Parts: sequence; structure tokens; C-alpha cells
Amino acid sequence: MQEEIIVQENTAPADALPEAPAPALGADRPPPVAQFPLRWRHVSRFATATALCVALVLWELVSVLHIFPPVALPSPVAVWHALVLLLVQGYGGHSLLDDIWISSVRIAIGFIGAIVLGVPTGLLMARSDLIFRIIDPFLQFVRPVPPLAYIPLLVVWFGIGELPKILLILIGTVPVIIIGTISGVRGTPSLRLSVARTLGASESQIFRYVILPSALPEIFTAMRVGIGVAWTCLVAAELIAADQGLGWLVQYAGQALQVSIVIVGIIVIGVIGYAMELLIRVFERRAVPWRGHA
Amino acid sequence: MQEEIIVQENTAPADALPEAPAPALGADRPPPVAQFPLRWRHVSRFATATALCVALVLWELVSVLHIFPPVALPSPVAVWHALVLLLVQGYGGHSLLDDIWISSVRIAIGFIGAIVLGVPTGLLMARSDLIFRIIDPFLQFVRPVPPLAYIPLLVVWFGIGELPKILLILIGTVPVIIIGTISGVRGTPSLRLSVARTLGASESQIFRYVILPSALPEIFTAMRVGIGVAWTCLVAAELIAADQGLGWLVQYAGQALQVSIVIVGIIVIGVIGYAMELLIRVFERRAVPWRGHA
Amino acid sequence: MPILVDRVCKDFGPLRVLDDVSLTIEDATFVTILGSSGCGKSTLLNMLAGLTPPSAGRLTLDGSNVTRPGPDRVVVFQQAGLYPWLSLRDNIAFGLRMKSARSIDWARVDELIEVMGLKGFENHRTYELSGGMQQRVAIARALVMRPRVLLMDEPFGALDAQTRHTMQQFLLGLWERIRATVVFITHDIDEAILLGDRLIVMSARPGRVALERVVPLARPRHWDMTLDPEFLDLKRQAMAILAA
Amino acid sequence: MPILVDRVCKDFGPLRVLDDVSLTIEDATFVTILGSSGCGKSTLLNMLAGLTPPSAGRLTLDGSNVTRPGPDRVVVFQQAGLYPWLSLRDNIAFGLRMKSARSIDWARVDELIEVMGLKGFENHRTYELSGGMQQRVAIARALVMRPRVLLMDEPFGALDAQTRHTMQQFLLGLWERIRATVVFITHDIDEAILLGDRLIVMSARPGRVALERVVPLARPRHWDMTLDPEFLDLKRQAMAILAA
Amino acid sequence: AAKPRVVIGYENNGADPYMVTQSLGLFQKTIPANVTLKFFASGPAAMSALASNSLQFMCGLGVPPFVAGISQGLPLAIVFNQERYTTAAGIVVRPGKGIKTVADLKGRKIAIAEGSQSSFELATFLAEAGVPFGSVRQLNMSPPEMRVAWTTKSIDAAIVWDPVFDALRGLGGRVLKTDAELPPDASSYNICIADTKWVAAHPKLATDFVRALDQGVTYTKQHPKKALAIMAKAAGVTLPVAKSELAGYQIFSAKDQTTQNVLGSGSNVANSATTKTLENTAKVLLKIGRITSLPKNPAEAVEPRFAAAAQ
Ligand SMILES: Nc1ncnc2c1ncn2[C@@H]1O[C@H](COP(=O)(O)OP(=O)(O)OP(=O)(O)O)[C@@H](O)[C@H]1O
Ligand SMILES: Nc1ncnc2c1ncn2[C@@H]1O[C@H](COP(=O)(O)OP(=O)(O)OP(=O)(O)O)[C@@H](O)[C@H]1O
Ligand SMILES: [Mg+2]
Ligand SMILES: [Mg+2]
Repeated sequence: MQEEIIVQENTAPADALPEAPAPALGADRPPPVAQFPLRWRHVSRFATATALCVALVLWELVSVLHIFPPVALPSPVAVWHALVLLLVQGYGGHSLLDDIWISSVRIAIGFIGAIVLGVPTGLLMARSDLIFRIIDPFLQFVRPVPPLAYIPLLVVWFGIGELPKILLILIGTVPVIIIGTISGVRGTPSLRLSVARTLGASESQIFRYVILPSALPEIFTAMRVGIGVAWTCLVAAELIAADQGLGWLVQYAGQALQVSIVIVGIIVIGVIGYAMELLIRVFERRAVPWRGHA
Repeated sequence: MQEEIIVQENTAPADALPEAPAPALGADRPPPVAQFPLRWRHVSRFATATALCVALVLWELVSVLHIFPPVALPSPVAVWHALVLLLVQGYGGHSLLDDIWISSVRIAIGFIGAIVLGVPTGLLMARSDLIFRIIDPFLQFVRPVPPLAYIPLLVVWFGIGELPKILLILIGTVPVIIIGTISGVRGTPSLRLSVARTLGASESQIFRYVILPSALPEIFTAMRVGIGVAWTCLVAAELIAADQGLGWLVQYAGQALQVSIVIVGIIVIGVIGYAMELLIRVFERRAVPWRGHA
Repeated sequence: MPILVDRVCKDFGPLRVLDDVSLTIEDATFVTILGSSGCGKSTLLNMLAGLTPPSAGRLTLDGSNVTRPGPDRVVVFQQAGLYPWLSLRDNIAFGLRMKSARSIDWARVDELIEVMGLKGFENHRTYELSGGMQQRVAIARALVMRPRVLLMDEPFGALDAQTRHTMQQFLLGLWERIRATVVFITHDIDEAILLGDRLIVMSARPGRVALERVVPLARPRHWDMTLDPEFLDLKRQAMAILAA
Repeated sequence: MPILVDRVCKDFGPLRVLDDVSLTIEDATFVTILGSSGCGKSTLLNMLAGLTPPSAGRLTLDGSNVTRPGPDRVVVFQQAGLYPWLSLRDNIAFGLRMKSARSIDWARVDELIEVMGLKGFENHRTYELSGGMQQRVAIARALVMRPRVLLMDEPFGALDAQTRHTMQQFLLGLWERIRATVVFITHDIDEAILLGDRLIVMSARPGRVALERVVPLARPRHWDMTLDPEFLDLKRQAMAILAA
Repeated sequence: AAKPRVVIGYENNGADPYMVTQSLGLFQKTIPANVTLKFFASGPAAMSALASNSLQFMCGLGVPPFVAGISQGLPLAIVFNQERYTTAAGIVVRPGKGIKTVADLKGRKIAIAEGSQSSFELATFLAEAGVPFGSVRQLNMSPPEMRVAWTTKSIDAAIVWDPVFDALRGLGGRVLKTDAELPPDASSYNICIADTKWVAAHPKLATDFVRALDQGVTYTKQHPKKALAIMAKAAGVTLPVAKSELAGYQIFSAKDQTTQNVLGSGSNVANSATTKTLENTAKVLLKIGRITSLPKNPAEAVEPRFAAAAQ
């Protein structure tokens, strides 16, 4: 939470003045400088917590009033019990922590693979018309195809081990990274390229030292979109002969009509996804502090 | 195809000189200007077609050699027959064209809804810290949650008609649009904001006349990523009491191991997805011709 | 509008850029500022514009604290900062459109395009313009507003001598008509003396007011005055400070 | 390296920017170019740099056609074009790093930082620099390369008189040592005459060579020469063309 | 020599003796091989794994995906018929809608997991009642969604199996038909199938596999309380739910397999209830367009040899 607030403060435009009227009353000279009003800061700081609390209370209210059947929306208390149960007893013969661990590993490998593969591919595609024309149709073609649909192919080609699961996450994520990278490259101001060329940079050096950093802000955006996509691919991935993992948990408990457990799974996925997002934001803040200044 | 080529030529950096050595042989003066060598242009023009043909031939080869059982990978010929069958006889009591139509409508409404909702939300979130802090946790939380997991909630709240299907597509796509929009806003050079402020633009005018156009290139990128995501949500959406649509087709035929029909479905989805992507590119080219110049 | 700069300091982290700067600028005067590169001129202008708050001290405009940009103060920034999605003409009309989209005085816009020597380029994109042309668009975009306060940061820096003279003449003519308060940063000592009612010379970083003089020349000004002894005397004083 | 510009034309769509420009620039000469804003000076420089092809005609360098940028020609562009992800020092060392990352002559880099008056800002980000400081970084980035051809587009435009003089002196000193061929665009007539071996004045758009003269001043040059009759005569000729 | 690798796939069908076999590690104990178990969320997903030779056995499969597989010539055979749905599946209708008989379903909204056993069951029930298959409004959805759709009154009826079948009854649904009313030769079964090429090469291991399954059945019969606890834990449900689920199955032991009511034996295989069910299922699937051709010889896909050897 604390981390997120810091991120926010740093990404706001640096030269913004407060919108609220400055309190310039007692005017002995030189006066204290009119600074950002503190009131708003405070509201802002607790906004996230407040919003979450309000949401939780609303949820409890809706479930207590039985507006929807518990089948669809169990109460927070029921979900809490399910969580405790999962942590203490586990489900399907293993603990929730195992599920979290195995899914996180799958996501991490698939996602990092997508970056390692996608960024260079995107750079190449943006710079070479020929490569673009060869890869683009396949990329665009694969992109809209739902992961569920190519599971059989993955199984036939790569069996039912970890490989097809990771590949599915990778295939789902890599187009996002590629498109973001291409877009970042295309947005590189041409002056930056001219400067590098006239300073004797080779094409590969221009790639590494000019285009890559210029595209970095958009690559980070793509990564942040990509991490979400990777997680949504997880459930599909864990339809492939899995017997562990959060996707499997959601799926398996769903078939057994244990909605509370499904919701625990969803919450855990959401929280981990959010954590990964915050992590990427920290990296982003370090890597592209010049955003909005160039 | 032609369209795509044009797009490419226009998005290349305007001041790029040819990489290949210029043919400066016959040197009577003043000589014809060393222009882009034509050879490469030609290769490039047919690269897409060539790549597709090579892929098709490879596919045929693999299936003829029976490296994989036909259940896993039917031959192109079998797929062609399935396509003809689907067009002539239909499947599940209606024609393939019906499936295409109904799915396209669902995608279109969901996607446009995501844009209409996502762009303003993203703009607001990027400009107001308070709004960001309220919405962001929910956004980040919903993002990684697989669509399959919240189908029950959609059904409870919105029944089993068209609404939940479209909402599912919308929910899947809107975070992509929001994140791209926020990223675009954050990337707005601060000088542009200062200029508008000092020219007396109100906050809402700055939004409309400065921030929105500045963010537009990234919003388009987000749209292009989003259209892919929308399609991948389609299968999940068409698990909700559907008996038509491409997602339903793929799903339904998949359960009966009718792999040829699944592949027809995948190809149709791919082709329509690609067509939508090209359409967005055309809009993009019109809307942000200044990309890479600013 | 009168401007008051009262014991203003500005720090960027550990770096003190402006140190105890105080200025009183009466209504409808043309103040020019000279100072070595990096001494904090642009920073001062940004504070007057209401884009950055001072670290200490106070800036007032017409008696009230400057806390934000206002339509009364128009700025020509050191960089052109044009909008690449707008044509040249729409860039110039930008401020008018913000005021009221319906009643844009296109005649005034086109007059400025003519004066700035940009005719024939009305519908060009900004990135199709030369450096000097971009700067002229930025100037026109500010002047078309006829503001009560005009803050200009090296507006003629990228212009050739001839174009620069035309611009100077035009600016002075316009100023006589609208009687705005002008703060004009330049590196050209002749320009500073020739245009200003008052000349301010700043010391090197941390910027302080090293010299503040009323320019002892009658209006209207013309280039012959650069040979007047009063002119040369003031020029010598300014150069002595700048060379320090 | 000798440069030959042979009947070069340049069109942007329907707009003819350069019309039949021919120039012969001998090795190790310092050529200065004057011309009104928008007359095509930057366009010519870009063509010499190998960044844009001419619409007609031919440019050669050392006898072979210019078709692309090369490490023999280093350019100072009209805009600074710094890399915001690099510190000031790394921006200056950029070209050296491209040559060989291992053997960057940091002493030379730091010497230039000193000369450019940028000491103490080595680790600053480029967007934390003033306009003039950014321009000086761009100049240093080019000079540190000690190229055989140096193309400079209004390099001192954003500098105050004092800093400008220091830069001019340094540039001339360096040039005496490395004996590069220099093409130097400026709006300052005094600067153009005082620095150049040859002065070229271009007509307004479409740009043509309106005047081409050897500067009749001995080297080393100093500011007193601005009062020489030869100087004043050349200045008058140039002004006459520019005022046309 | 290294131990051979045996991969067994399974689906979650709620409480049944298979769960006992799996939970007690009987496969590992009985089969002298490296045994791995793989969960599949649906039958079709398992079929493609079988097609790629990633699996040797698949348990808890429904008949339709199997028929779809063999009609495309996949070398698969049923080696063990685990259980027949009796009161664990059927048609539930909403009271007060005037649906008294199958014929009353005409024009009503019935939820169905298309492509599952249910399509076949519904076709059978409708054919019995003389109602055209297309005259009932079928809404395709997965069982968990049926429960939700039921509570929102989006559907009038559902044809489904446990645990949703049980859940809908709990929500006030009235049972119109159970699978017990289907004739054995047109019933719903959970079956164990094997890769025929592989089992031909490893008949001993296949026999051991069947033996392990049979041990689960035996254990269930001998220690019903303990068995139920095991099932409940493995299926992730409560004890009462597990009890009612188990009660809805007719369980077959290895001995039962060779009878005419299950797989049959010798030349009678062609007329056994299982083979007949395959044929009938195939006919229905062909009619509704789920397969393009009938399996050539359904009797070949029923292989009681290992069950016989395991007795
Ligand atoms: N955002 C910033 N962060 C840190 N330092 C800054 C920032 N903006 C300006 N500075 C520093 O403040 C000093 C003054 O900058 P300013 O732009 O005001 O100079 P200037 O007088 O306008 O110079 P020039 O004539 O070169 O434009 C410089 O040393 C610069 O490095
Ligand atoms: N990419 C382009 N597309 C269209 N027109 C262009 C383009 N680049 C330059 N021009 C036009 O070419 C002409 C000359 O531009 P150039 O930048 O060479 O002028 P310049 O002599 O350097 O002027 P300045 O002194 O103002 O920098 C201008 O009229 C400009 O509008
Ligand atoms: Mg400045
Ligand atoms: Mg220029």
C-alpha cells in the first residue's frame, strides 16, 4: 500500500501547481510559500483504503440482505472461512500455498519468456519492413484466437507437462509485448535517430542505445497490460492436465459448486496480480524517470 | 493486403535513407538521384504472401507425413472441406455466416463500449490522484481474474441474454484501454500542458485539446491490443447460454473432437481479428500522422 | 498589470537557482532581462507564469498571489512547444479557441500570419516548419491573445537579423497599442536596451538582480539609437556584469 | 574533407526549398552560411549529413556520393536532441561510446564539460538543464568526436553574448588544431564573418547561393576586427542581400 | 530395465470408488510402473492428450467424447466401466410451470451442457415421449451456471448430473426423470478407457490397472464409512453430499464387467449394454451433427479381456 502511494506521487506531472485556491490570508512578508494544500493529500492517501472498505461493507450488506442467492455471491464471512480452511487444511490434497507457488512460477516463466521473446521481435519488426511483413500476419492472426481453442494443438505438440502450460501463457502475452514495443519504436522522435546516426552509431547500436530506451515507456505499459493477460491465460493453461495451481483451484472448486473457494481463488489471483503490477511500476519508475519530460 | 502495404509505407520514419549501398556507377552530371533500391521493395511486397504460402505448404507436409494424428492436426484439405460444409450446410442448425455476424456484433458492442468507458476513465484517473486511488485497486484486481471465473456473477446480475456476453467482453477489454490511456496521458510532454495553461485553457479544455491528442497514439496502441483481448474473451462469453457465434462453434465442435471445424473457427476468428486490426490501423494513420515527429 | 517579485528564492534540490530576487514592475512597462545562460531567467518566468511555486518569497500580480497560470498572462516559452496535431493556423488560434470556440477572430490570426512571414504555410504541420518558423508560430500564438501581461523567453533567438528586426518593430507597435506589461528575456544586449523601458541584468547562478536601470531612450525607438552615448553607457554597464 | 554540392534542388511536395545550389568547399575550411529563416539552411545541412536525399543534383564528400550519415561528419542540430535517459556526461560521451565503449577518453569529455561551463552538472538529467545548457551539451557531444567534417546549425543561438564569445574562441582554437571542414549556420552576421574562411549568403526561399566570398581577415581573429573596413564592407554586402 | 511410465488421466465426477483407488495410491501399489495421474477438466481435453500418446489410460470419461474419438479412428477401447448414473443425473423442472411429463418440455427453456452425455439422454427421453428434439429450447451452459441461472429463474428445467442435479433439487426443483429410467443399453456411464496399441504391448500392466480399480470398489463395499470420508476429501465436498452422490451411481466391479449388463465377454461383447450404448449414442450424435460418421465397429472399442484377467 505504502509502495503504491509513493509510486503515485512520483508519476504525477512535476510542475503541476495545486488546483485549489491557495490560502493567502495572513500577509506578513515574506509570507510562507503557498504549497499543496494538505487536506487533499490526506483524503487521497486514504482513498484506496476507504474505497476497499466501502466495497467490503457493500458486499456484506448485499449478501446479508440476500439480494442474490449465496450460490452466486457468498458473504465475506463465508469466503473468509473458506480461506482459513484452504490455508489450514488445503484442498484436493495440497495447501493453497502450493497452488500459489506453482501458478506464480508458471506465470513468471511464461511472462518473462514473453518479454525476452517479444521485445527483440518487436524492435526488429518495427525497424525492418521485411520482417514486419513476414511476422505480422501470423501475429495478428494468433492474437484474437482464444487460448481455449489451441489447447489441443499444444497438447499434441508438447504433451501434458509444464511446457504447454507455460507456452500458452507465453503465446497469450507475447503479442501484447510485441505490439507495445512496435508502437514505442514508431513513436521515437526522428531527431534522436538522426543524432545517433550522425554520431556514427551502427544500426545495432541505434537499436540498443536509442530505440530501446525511447520505446521503454511503452514497453513498460505493454508489460503491465501483459501481466494481466498472462493471469487470465492461467485458467486456460491449467485446464491442461493440471492438478495444482490457482487456475485449477478455481476450475475444480467451480465444478464442485464451492463458490466460496472459487472466490478465494479469484481474490488470491487478484491480489497476486496486483502485487506484480505494483512491482512492475516500481521497475518502471526506476527505468523511465524521464517520462513526460522528453 | 494492399491496404496494409500502404499503412506500412506511411508509418516508416520519414527521413530514413536506404540502408543498401546506392548504385552510383554511371556518373555523368548531374546524376539521377540515388533512390531507394527497387529490389528490396519487391521482396518486401510479396513477403507476406510468401510467408503464408510457406506456412500452408509446411502444414500440408506435416499432415501428409502423419507426424501428428489427424484428430490433432487435420490437413488443410480437410479444413477446406469443413469450411465448405459450414458455409453450405451450416452447423448446429445455422450457417457459419450467422455465427460470424452474431460474434462480430457482440465484439463490436463490447469493444466500443470499452473505448467509450475506458478512455474517459483513463483520462480522469491520470489527472486526478484521488480518482486514481479509488479506481486503481479494483481495476488492478479485476484485471488478472480470468473471465471464466466471473461468469456466474454476470449470470446472476444480468441473466443469460446478450447483456452478460457483451459485458464480459467489455470487462476483459476495458482495463487494457484504461492502462493505455493513463500511460499516454503520463507521457504528455509537460511543455504542452504549460502552453495550454498559460493560454487560458480550463482543465477540461486541456483534457480535450491537449491531453487527449497527446495520448492518442498510445490509446490507439491500446485499442489494437484490446481488440485481440476482446476476441479471446469471446469463447468465455459464448459459454453463457449461447447457441450461436464463433466462440460457441469452436467450443462445441471442440467437445466433439471435430478438429477441422475448430480450425475453421480459429481461422475465421483470426481473419476477422486481423481485419479489425487493419481497420484500426487505418484510423490510426488518419488520426495520428504526427507520430514520431513530435 | 503591476507585478511584484518579493524576496523570491528557488531551489532545485540542493541547487539554489534564484537567490533573494525582488522586482517591482509597474503596469504597462516593458521590462527586459539579460543574464548568462543557466542563471535562472526561465525559472523566474515560469514562476511569474504560475507554473512553478517559489521555494521562498512571494510573487504577486495586481496585488494577489500568483498561484497558477491565468489567461491574463501569456507566455512565449524558450522552446516553441507547438501542437503537432494542429495546423500552423490552428496552433496560432489555439488560445482564442480556448476563450470561445465560436468567435475566433480569424482576421487577427491571418494578419499575424502575414506579419510573421508565414503566409502560404497556414495548413502545414508544425514538424514541416523550419526552426525559426516554429518560433514565429509560438510568438504569434501568444500575441494574438493581446494579453495584459506578456512573458517572453528569448522569443527571437532562432531568427535571422532581418526577420528579428521586423518582429521587434511589430512587437513594439503592438505593445504601444495594447499597453501590456511585458517581461522579455533575451541574450542580445542591443535588443534588450532597445526594446525595454527598464533593463534588468542578472548575475550568474544563483541568479540575483545585479543591475536595474530605466532605459534612458525616448520612444519610438529605432536602430540609430544604438550609437547614442546613453545607449552605449548602459550597454557597457550590462556587459561588465555579464562578463564577471 | 572537401565537399561538393552540385546543382542540388530539394522539394517538399509542391514546395521548392532549395533551387540549383552549387558549392565547392575545400578541405579544412571554415564555411559560414547566412540566410533568412526558412530559406533551406537546415535542409542543406541535413543533406550534407546524409539524412535526406536531394530531389535533384548530387552531393559528394571526398569525391564519393553522400548517401547516408557517416562517422566522418558530425552534426550539431538546431534542436539539442539530447537523450533524456542519459546524464549530461553520458550524453556528451555518446559518440565516443558508439566508437568503442571501452576506450572512452573521459579526460576529453571532462575537459569539454569544463570549457562549456557545465561543471557540477555532470550527473544531471537533460531536462533539468536550461535551454542554453542543453545547447552546450549538444555542441560538446559533437566536438568531443573531433570529426573531419563538422556541420553546425545555429549552435550558439540560445547563448548569451559572453558564453557565446567563449564558445567561439574555443571552437576556433579547436579547429586550428583538428583542421576539420566546418559548415556553420548562423543568424549573427558578425559571427559569420568573424569565424569563417568563406561566407555564403543564401537568398530567401527557394534558397539559392546569393553571395559567396572569401573573408578577407587574417587569423587568429578577434573582436576588434569587427571595425575593420573589410569586415564592414562584407557585412554591408551580406545585409543588403538579407534585407532584400 | 527401467520401469515403464504409465500416465492416467481422470475427471472429477464427485464421490465414486475411483476416488478411493486414487487417494489410497492403489495404482502405484498395484501397477509395477512409474504411475502419474493427471486431472482433466473435460473429456475432450483428455482426448487430445490421448491422441498425442501422452496418456495410457483415462478414467471417469463420459461416453460421447469417447464415441467422437473412436468415430475418428482413434485406437481406444473401454477396459473398465466404472459406474452407471441412476439417481445422480436426470431432468429437474421448476415447480409451478406445469411441466408434468417429458412431453410438457415442448417450448420450454431447458439448460443443457451441450455435447455432454446430456444431449444423448435428452434425445433418448424425448424420443421415448415422441417429442421432436428441436422443439425444446435448449440453453447451452455449464453445470455451475445452471445453478445460478436456476436461482435467477432464467430456466424452466435442466438436464444435469451431480453435484448440480442434487443442488437443484435442494433449491426446490422437482425431478422429472432420473437416469435410472434409461434402459441400460442407452444409459450414461463413467468409463475407463485405454490406448489399445499400448495395452496390446503391455497386457500385464493393463490387467494391474483394472485390478487397482477393482480394489477401490471392493474397499468401498467393505468399508463404506471410511470410503465416503476419502471420497469427500478428494472431491472437496461434505460428507452428506458425497453420500448422496455415491448413492446415485450403480457401481460395477471387475466381476461385473464381463456380464452382459456391462461389457459382456467373448462373442457377446457386441450385444452388451455398453456396446449398445455406444451404438445408440453414436446414432444420436450423428443425427444432431456432433459426429460425421458412425464408428466402424463399436464392439472393437469394448475390451473386457483385462477385466476378465483381473477377476
Ligand atoms: N526541473 C529542474 N530540476 C533541476 N534543476 C533545474 C530544473 N529546471 C532548471 N534547473 C536548473 O536551474 C538553473 C536555471 O535554469 P533556467 O532554465 O532558469 O536558466 P536560464 O537562465 O533560462 O538559462 P538559459 O539562458 O540557458 O535558458 C539551471 O542550472 C538548471 O540546471
Ligand atoms: N519535412 C518537411 N515537410 C515539408 N516541408 C518542410 C519539411 N522540412 C522543411 N520544410 C520546409 O522547408 C523550408 C526550409 O526549411 P529549413 O528548416 O531548411 O529552413 P532554415 O533555413 O533552416 O530556417 P531557420 O533559420 O528558420 O531554421 C521551410 O519552408 C519548411 O517549411
Ligand atoms: Mg532559459
Ligand atoms: Mg534551420
